[in-house]
Amino acid sequence: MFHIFCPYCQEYREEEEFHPSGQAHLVRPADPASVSDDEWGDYLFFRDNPRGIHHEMWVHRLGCRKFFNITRDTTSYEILETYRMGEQPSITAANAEVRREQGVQTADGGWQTVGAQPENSRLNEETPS
Amino acid sequence: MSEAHSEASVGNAATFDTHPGADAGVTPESPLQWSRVQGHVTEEGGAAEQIRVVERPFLGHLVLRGGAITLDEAVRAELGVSLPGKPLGLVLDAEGSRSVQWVSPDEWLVIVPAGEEFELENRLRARLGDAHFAIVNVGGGQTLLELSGEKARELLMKSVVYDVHEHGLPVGKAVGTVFAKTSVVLRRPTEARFELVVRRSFADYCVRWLRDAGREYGLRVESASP
Amino acid sequence: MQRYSGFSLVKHALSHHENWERHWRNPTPKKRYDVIIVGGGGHGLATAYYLAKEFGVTNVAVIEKGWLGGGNTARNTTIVRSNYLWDEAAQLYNHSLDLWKGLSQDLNYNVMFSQRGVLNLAHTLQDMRDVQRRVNANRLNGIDSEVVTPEQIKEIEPALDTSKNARYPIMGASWQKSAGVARHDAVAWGFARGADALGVDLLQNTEVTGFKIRDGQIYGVHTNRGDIEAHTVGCVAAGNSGVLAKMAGIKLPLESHPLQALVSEPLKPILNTVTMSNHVHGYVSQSDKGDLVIGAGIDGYLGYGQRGSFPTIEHTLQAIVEMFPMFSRVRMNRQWGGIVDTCPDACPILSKTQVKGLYFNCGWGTGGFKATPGSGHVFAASLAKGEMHPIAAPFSIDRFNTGALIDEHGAAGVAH
Amino acid sequence: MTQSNRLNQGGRIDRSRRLSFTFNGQQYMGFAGDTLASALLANGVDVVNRSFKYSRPRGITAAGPEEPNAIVQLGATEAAQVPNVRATQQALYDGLVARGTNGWPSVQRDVMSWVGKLGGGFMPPGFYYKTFMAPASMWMTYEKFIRKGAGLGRSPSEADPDIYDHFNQHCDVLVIGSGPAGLTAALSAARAGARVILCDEQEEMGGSLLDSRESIDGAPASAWAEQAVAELAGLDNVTLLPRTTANGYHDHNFVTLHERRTEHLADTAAAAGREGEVRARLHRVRAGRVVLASGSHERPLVYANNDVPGNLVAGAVSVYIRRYGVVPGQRLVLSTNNDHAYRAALDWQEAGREVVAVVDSRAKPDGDLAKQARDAGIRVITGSAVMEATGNQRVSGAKVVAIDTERFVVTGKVETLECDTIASSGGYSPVVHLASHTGKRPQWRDDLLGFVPGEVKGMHVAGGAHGVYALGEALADGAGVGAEAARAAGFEEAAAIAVPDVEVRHESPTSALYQVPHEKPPLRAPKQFVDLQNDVTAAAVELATREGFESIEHVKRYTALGFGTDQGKLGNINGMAIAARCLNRSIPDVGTTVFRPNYTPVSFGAIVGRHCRDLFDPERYTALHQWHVENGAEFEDVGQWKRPWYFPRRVNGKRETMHEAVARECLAVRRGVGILDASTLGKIDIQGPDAREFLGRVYTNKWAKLAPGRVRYGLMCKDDGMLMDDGTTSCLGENHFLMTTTTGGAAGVLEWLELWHQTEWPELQVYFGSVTDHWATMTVTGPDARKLMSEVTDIDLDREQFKFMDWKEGKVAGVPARVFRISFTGELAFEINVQANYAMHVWKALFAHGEKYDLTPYGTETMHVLRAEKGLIIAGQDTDGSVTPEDLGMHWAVGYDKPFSWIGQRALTRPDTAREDRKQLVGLKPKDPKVVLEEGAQIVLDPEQKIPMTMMGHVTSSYYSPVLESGFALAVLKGGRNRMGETVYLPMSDGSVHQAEVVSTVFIDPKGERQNV
Repeated sequence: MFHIFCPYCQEYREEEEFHPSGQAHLVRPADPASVSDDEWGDYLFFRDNPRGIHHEMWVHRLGCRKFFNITRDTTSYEILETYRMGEQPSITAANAEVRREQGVQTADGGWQTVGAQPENSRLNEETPS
Repeated sequence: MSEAHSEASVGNAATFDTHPGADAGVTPESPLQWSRVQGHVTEEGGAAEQIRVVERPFLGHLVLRGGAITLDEAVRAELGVSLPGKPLGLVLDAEGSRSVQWVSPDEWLVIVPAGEEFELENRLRARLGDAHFAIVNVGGGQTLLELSGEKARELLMKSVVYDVHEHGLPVGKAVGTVFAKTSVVLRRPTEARFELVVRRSFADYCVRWLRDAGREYGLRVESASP
Repeated sequence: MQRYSGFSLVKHALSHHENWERHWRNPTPKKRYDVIIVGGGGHGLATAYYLAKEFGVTNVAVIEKGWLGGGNTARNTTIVRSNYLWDEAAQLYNHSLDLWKGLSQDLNYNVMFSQRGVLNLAHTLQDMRDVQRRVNANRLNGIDSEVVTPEQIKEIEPALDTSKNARYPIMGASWQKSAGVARHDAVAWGFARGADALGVDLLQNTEVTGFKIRDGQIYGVHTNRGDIEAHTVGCVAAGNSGVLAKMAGIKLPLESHPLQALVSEPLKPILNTVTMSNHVHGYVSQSDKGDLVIGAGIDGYLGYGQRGSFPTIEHTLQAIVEMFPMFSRVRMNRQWGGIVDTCPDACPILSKTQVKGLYFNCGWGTGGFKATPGSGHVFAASLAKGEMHPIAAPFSIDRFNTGALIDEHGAAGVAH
Repeated sequence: MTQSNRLNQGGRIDRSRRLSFTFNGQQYMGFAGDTLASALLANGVDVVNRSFKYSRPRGITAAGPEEPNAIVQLGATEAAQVPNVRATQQALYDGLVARGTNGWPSVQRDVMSWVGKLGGGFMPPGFYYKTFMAPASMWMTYEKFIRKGAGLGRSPSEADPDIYDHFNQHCDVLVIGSGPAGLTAALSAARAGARVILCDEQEEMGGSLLDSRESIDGAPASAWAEQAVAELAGLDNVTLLPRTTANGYHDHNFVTLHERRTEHLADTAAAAGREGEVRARLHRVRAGRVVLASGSHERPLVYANNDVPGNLVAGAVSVYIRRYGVVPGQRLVLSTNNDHAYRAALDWQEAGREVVAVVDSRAKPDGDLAKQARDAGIRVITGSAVMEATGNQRVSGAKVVAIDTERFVVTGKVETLECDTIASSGGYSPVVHLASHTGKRPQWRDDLLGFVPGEVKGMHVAGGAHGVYALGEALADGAGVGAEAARAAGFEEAAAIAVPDVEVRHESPTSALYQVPHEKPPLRAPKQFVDLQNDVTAAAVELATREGFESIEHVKRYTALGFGTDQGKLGNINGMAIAARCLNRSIPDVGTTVFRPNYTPVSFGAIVGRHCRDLFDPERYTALHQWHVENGAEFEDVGQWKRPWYFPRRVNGKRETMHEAVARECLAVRRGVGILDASTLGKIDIQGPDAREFLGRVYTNKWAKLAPGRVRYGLMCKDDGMLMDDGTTSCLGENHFLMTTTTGGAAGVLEWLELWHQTEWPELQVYFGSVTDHWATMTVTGPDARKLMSEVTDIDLDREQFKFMDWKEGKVAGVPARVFRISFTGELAFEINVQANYAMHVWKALFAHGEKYDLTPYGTETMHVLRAEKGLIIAGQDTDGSVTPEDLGMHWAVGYDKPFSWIGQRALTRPDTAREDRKQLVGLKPKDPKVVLEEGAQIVLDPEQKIPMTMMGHVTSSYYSPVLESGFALAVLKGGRNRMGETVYLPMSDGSVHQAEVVSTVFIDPKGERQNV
């Protein structure tokens, strides 16, 4: 059972508080009317399904109710990093081995608060208690 | 807009005093009313009573949403405590009867004595003006249970997945977590007690669970209903 | 092939069993085959067997990266049923059930297909509507489903708690009498032995590392034991299908998830049938060895680790004890997990691809084992003729772009 | 019976507490501190069971969780039955009742044993697969007989009288095993300040120290263990869990521990005088670091007839003598390939019984223990092994022969030694199980002749679990590893404790021996058992390899090796070694198998914990639940909610049927006034300047112009265009809305909104909050609704002032309320929202005033009838995830010209979604008005066609309408909207066929006048 670092609560929590929500970084086509049926089918149903590094979205359903991203190895189940919505992973299939050695845990930046309000940037800078 | 919406629309949102007032002769029922009828509340814990569960019904519960900086000023001005900006923070006022709790990066739970919430909401709204925020009154939807006694921690270990040891849950911390097959807000306001904020419709389940899990320690459930 | 029978057993006993033949050969790969099947699980072996037996294509290789039948064939809860809601799925699974009925004799290998029946319980009014809808559809599709009352359920499976005291009392069920369970390993071995006897090469410990594609036509595979040529390649690799598809530059709408199962310690016979409940979410049968074989749910995350999360096991056992309170003191022996390739509409993919000659048979989710002979048979027909068999045709990859999904999520039974 | 094998002194039992117990109907005595196994041995009970396949007599083989034979059925009463208890792990208690799980009429005289004697030869591995095939129709009959032999113990047939619970534990360092390495590891970590949990599966902590012959700091090892345990017990940061087995190691250092709380004391907690306490507890431990100090299991040697009672593993002999004061026989032959096992012979001799010989496979054993044995006058036969045991119900002798282990042949003449006990040792297998639960394969070590754990992140291995066997080394290893684990958990200062002083013993190396060669060829020799529980022999393993099963997984599955309740703790390595020999490969080349949880079996109850009976799933109640119960409501489960289904009354002393009650409730609403508790509807508060824009994106219809005070119905789709949920949303203020959802959809819709906001449109300024529980909702509906409402509210109810789809705020029965003029019944309706704590007051006030109007409470069933008469859908009943708004005929609620491409819009133009002949929602009117069509009935156009029939759709909702005095239904039908007036057929399972006319979905008041009065 996973132990997941919630990038919003800033601590490790039990998997039971979370729910997986599929592949991360999916983007809904900006102008759906202009995409073909095939492209729309791809957006709806076709997902990455790698053996190894996978970026996926989870929601802290019974905690802070925020969605966030996890980089996880789908074979070893090791979680390599968790990061907030709007952030990009620092570990990818391309650099995983290097970063793994560096022991990267979580990324920085991104929007701490839904709505990406600049006034909250100070909150982001605070270190966890 | 008709006059029926007269109280509404501070900052284009509708506020609403849900209380009939003391002179209306209306008796509220706590979320544990049915549990009380079923005999799950007010019971002797027996000679070995090591846990006490007390319901604090009818408190004012407000959810504040918005940017921390904006809300902080308003809350400080109106409640005299600063908004916990760090994750999972819980602060109480000097009397210990008003609290503000971090729920998520843009969400806080404020709990105040019964009847204060509507006034507080209006004052906060007035102070926040045009900023983007939300205040939601949820007082009818949840109730607060206090847990104290020698075995309270063990009872919680049976019930929640969160680490309730001093290291995991020191005074001044509050978390949303799994409780049996539902979720609660678990708070540590003082050394002597834990608090559970439970949803109304799950309150009976939570109390039945606590009674069952606490039976071996001797457990008493009562309501501080006025 | 050495014939198996009670008589042969006696004969061999007298010679201290020193003269039994191998189940299958351990051949060296040939340079080229007419058809290559990638994946030596139940479906792949069945495909090879039917290619050789029904369609006269015997120059066939089955390429397996591990051991035969070592994937989900070895890890499932062995339920066989065909009471699917939608016509397309019902046809496919019923075709399979028909083949199951004579399979032991056909293979001369006892796969112990035991028609103990399957109960799908209903605990709410909506459950009952779904049960009725499915049973009505099944009957008009020629499937032997019926709706049964709590009283009938109690007679079929006395160990069930059919009382009104349950948190979710049983309101009724659908009952398919011809459904049942089979001995999972034997299915793989039986097909393997049958295929081998017909000349199929079973290549174990052989891993496909790439496809040889030229001008949109497949002409072979790269493996860790060298290149092997064929102009028809069928991939039947369950959870690993996505990885194979990627090698061929094809996208599949699949996600591979952990699916867990567990067994109790062996008990004296106590269960008569297979009981499944969607609402409290658990299903159970008892094997001929006496184990309670229990299926848990799918974990929501991707996983190739052949394990899932513990709460899934907890929820499953809660459901089992809710249905069978007497099992509280029975003990769980072992849990394990498989990798199931799931499709968005909970139906498989049996399809051509944009690469000519390259076919996929995957996406069986939790429903693969029961389909083994049917899937193998229609897939073999499709590979042999170069055209998808009519039963297989609705399961094309195209449906995800046209929207013509076969949605078994709606009112289908529990995951299985 | 006397305890003939009990020594007069010694052991760690409490001789002052005599316990009486019953085994196979016979009464025996034992002592507190005994296991059932030690007590049986003390009483000279040889045969405890019959084997699974061949029905051979079996005795006790080991002393711990590796025991394959001594599987018993426990329990004096039916409800207290526990199947498959290992006698070696069951603490003895007064009044314990047990019996062997196989054997009829008794384990001593078992009728089935003829099967084993005569039929054994016809039951090679895989024999099921090779026969019972003809004729096909007979299989179910054959199987009936096969199943008679199934199983070990039996399930109780009554519900469990005991309870169980869970403890969610968190610690810095979890130490598994309290032997020498575990104790020093725990001490190192604990002294550094880490939160430590130390668990051990045995009744008493100390592991191998409890039966050790060695000294620590000059005192007996067991004394040092007691002192170490006492120190740990005194530390606040240490939790000691004896009788607690670590059964499952899961990802990220999550470990499940099973603690026996009362099951070691009596049949039930009540019988133990511990009413209210749990039988067992599952600790769900999240550990910062795990120290695996699980020790090793001794392997027996595989030789002919090694299953006859009186064959034991060598270490078990020492355990029984030193811990329980029991010598399990008179004359011992020890067969070994290593030094350590010699202590069995020394202990035996010191207990005053005869050691006939030690048979050592090595040519020149010269370790300290071997010397000690020789010095004590024990005969040591070298270069040899026990080839075969003689005897039937008890060992009567040992055939000993010189062997060549390299060539796997016997090399000398067979000598038969008279004895009643054969102890054997083939070396030691580290207990690697937990380390492989997350998929890490154990690694073979040639120097250890065993597998050690693979590297697992967050886990540290100490002592015997990775082959550090010598006492002094194990203590030092544990101390270092404990400190290392604490440092890794953040206690940077942690240091290894000073290791106590232990004398170093010289040992000569172990030789590789698994199966002892026999003078006959392997397939012809008497049975040499590898897996005793599953009756798997060396010949079976050999036969499997001959039949082409070359992967160890195939061998295991074909023979059932390792599939027993002991999961092959004794047999797996021997089986692999035999397979390796037959395939002419090395053991690591043959591979290993990955172990899966559980390490030892765990009762379902312990895993279930409190989540059973009335706590199986929460029951959610509305604020009015008490009233519903007191007024006789029948309830329907809707999700976790308990909703009133209908309110049967007593009429003329008879309780109404559901049909009668619903008819009455329906007519009350259509003719007078009824009231529904609608509190379970999901309610979401939405605030923010972009709230309106957001609604426009998630709903299919338009929201730009909805004014404060107005309400609108909306449909919500997923991006595949299929309906997901529906409900009304009210504009409370320019930037403030109250959304309602279906009861079942509440949580899902809120998360759906959050998903889109947090991931796709964070720039929109809007917040969502659940207020489902905050508001209680009561629907007052019917022609008399206004009259009733006017008596209790200050709101102007004039139809011009308070229009259909308006909402107003005011007081109802003195309580502030929001009242919505929306209707799900087609009648005039007022939906009252009040803060839930005041709901009961308002509800009762409505009834006080409503009496004169015969205000009628109604439940979900009546609600369904009323809405269906109006053609209003229930998402999830009339839809199933494959239905679009257009399919439902709700074109009016789809805003194709909205500026933003709302969720679901694009998908509606895909070829299949845009088809004309999709299934569409229609009404069905049965030709026979008395007929109420079955919900789920399938529609065909030609009832005479052959099966499989072409199905055109199905009935989604169907009721009897007391107003129409007829059955009526909603259905989805292919091309349905073009089939109005056509007749369709519904073939039923009883062979009858119903006919129905395709009609509009609106059966009553098509113009909607009644709700608009």
